[in-house]
Amino acid sequence: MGLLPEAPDETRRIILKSAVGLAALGLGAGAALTSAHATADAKAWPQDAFKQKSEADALKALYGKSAEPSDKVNLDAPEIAENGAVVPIAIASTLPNVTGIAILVLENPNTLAAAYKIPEGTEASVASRLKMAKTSKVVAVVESGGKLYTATKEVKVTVGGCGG
Amino acid sequence: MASTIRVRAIASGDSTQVQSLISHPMDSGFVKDSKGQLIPPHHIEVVEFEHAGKIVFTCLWGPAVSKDPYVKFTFKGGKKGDDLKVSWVDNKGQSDSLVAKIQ
Amino acid sequence: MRTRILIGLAVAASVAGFGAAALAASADDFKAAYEKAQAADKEAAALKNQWTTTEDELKKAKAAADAGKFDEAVKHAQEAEALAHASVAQAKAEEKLWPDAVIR
Amino acid sequence: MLRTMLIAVAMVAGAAQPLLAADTASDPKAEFKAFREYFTSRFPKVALDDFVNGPYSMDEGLRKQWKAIDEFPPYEFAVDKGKEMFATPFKNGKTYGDCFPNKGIGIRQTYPRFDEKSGQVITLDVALNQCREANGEKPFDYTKDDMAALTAYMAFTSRGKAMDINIPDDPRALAAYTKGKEYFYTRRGQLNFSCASCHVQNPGNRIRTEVLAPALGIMNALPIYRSAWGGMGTTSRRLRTCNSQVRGVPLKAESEEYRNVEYYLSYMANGLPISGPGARP
Repeated sequence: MGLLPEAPDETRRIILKSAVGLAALGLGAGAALTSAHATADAKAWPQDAFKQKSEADALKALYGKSAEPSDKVNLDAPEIAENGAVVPIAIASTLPNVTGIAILVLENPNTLAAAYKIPEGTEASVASRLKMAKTSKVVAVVESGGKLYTATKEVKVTVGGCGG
Repeated sequence: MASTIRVRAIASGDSTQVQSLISHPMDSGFVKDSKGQLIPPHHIEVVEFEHAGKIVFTCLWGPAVSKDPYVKFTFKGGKKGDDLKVSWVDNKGQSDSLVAKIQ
Repeated sequence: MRTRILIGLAVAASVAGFGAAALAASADDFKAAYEKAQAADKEAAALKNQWTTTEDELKKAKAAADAGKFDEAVKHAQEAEALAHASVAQAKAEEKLWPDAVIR
Repeated sequence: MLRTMLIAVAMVAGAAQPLLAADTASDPKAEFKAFREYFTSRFPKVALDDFVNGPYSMDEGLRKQWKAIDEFPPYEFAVDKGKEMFATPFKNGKTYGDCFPNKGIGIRQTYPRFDEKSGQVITLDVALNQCREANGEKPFDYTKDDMAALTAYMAFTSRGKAMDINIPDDPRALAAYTKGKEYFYTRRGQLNFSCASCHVQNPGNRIRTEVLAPALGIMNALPIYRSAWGGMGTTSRRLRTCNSQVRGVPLKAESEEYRNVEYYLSYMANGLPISGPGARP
């Protein structure tokens, strides 16, 4: 819309710049980290999978196999993200024996965003919030009965979420 | 110091819905600070939810998970008053844990 | 409305004009241009209407002068001055114009 | 009615044509009525109490994301921190609660108020720092962190309460209101925008990706967790960001201009519920 007919491109760039700057400053706030003993095991973290740049490589590193699309994977993601820093994404599936769910953002610097282990008795459903650097296809992956199934949706991002 | 973990676990019927929010910067490693220096990645790697001696949910998170991360899931079992233990560890080895009561 | 268009033209004209700055400027040329820009910016500050772009140009001018690039420094100082004058003109015009926008 | 509509049309076109001769005198009651009528007739589908939800009252897609985020909102940490601060005594044994009526609980809707002693508008943020200083503590930064946590908690305990701003019968109070109105409608910054350019003429429209909030009830949601900040911010932080977004140099937090514009906008929101702390893109 034509709020700024005089210099739209320049304006966008400048405002973007200032938004990124503020986000960067905001990071300094820091979280209150305690050193309380925890049982979460860092060794469980699949370092290699989180380094991959493509859907196929990430899935291979994480699960050792490739995936096929399925209409039994339900991916709920906004069409336009209100801010790339916080994009709510929910995944659910009616497939049987689900053991894992993963979320990939294909245009992010590293493709794999998050992976969840679903033990028996836990529903095949998860909601979380992700950062997206720019407009991208988001892929929901569900591991069911030893096979991988996906659903894909494009999410438009005009303010990138790399700022945090 | 206040816990970094907030949990809301509500039992309904034969299952329990869990929502959790953790205070953490989740620095991606791709952002520069005000002086133009890259802020090194600092993010939670693993979160575990434990009920009655059993891990009911595990999150494996990369730097693309939002600051102050949120997650919601549902597991079978759990009743009002049960303990639910949440623990996390990040890539710098910092960690926190909390035992919450299921409501 | 007409006043606003005039301000717009004034900015465009003055910004276009700085390209004609004399070549091979000296430290003194910079100092004079910078002081003029600062004076105009101070006037804008008194009206609580500084522009961030004016501040940016002042910084660029200072940085160029520090690096001994006086041609560039003078250019930036002149642009800062033009922007500061435009912000002063805007603030003065708005003192009369704002009531027109009030929801009644 | 016809006149309101004509004004609306003129504003949508982005050209604030002078329909009346310039008139700076203030009649808060009449202006309140016109302001409300402008928003309710321009957005007939938005429930009056929903305007306080800002961009989410304007856009269905955003509203859905907000609802998802609000299930466990990111400002919870700030509310908890503020609650803890409220419960922790100062070195002299007094607490924040001792500085306010009803121990500070459920009173956010009465701020800002005009202080007849100093002749100034006192916002909740200023009152909190005055409380600290009166008890021998250093004032907090006005833009985020501790101040945002305190105001988040105070807003949280006041949720749903109707904004209740009073302009006492004092020429200085009316002058503060008028100055706030002037600030709101004055164009500034290199982009030549006033607050009204965005929040009266273009609520619901997008400026780049952000959906603009309506001015009606815009103060009721503060402080906010703003995703673009990756954290909490106070009213001052929001106003400073607005200034830089139109390429104006921001004023000092809680400067007279900011306090006055908060006074004006809060008075315009009288009767609308407090919804803060809010979450915004």
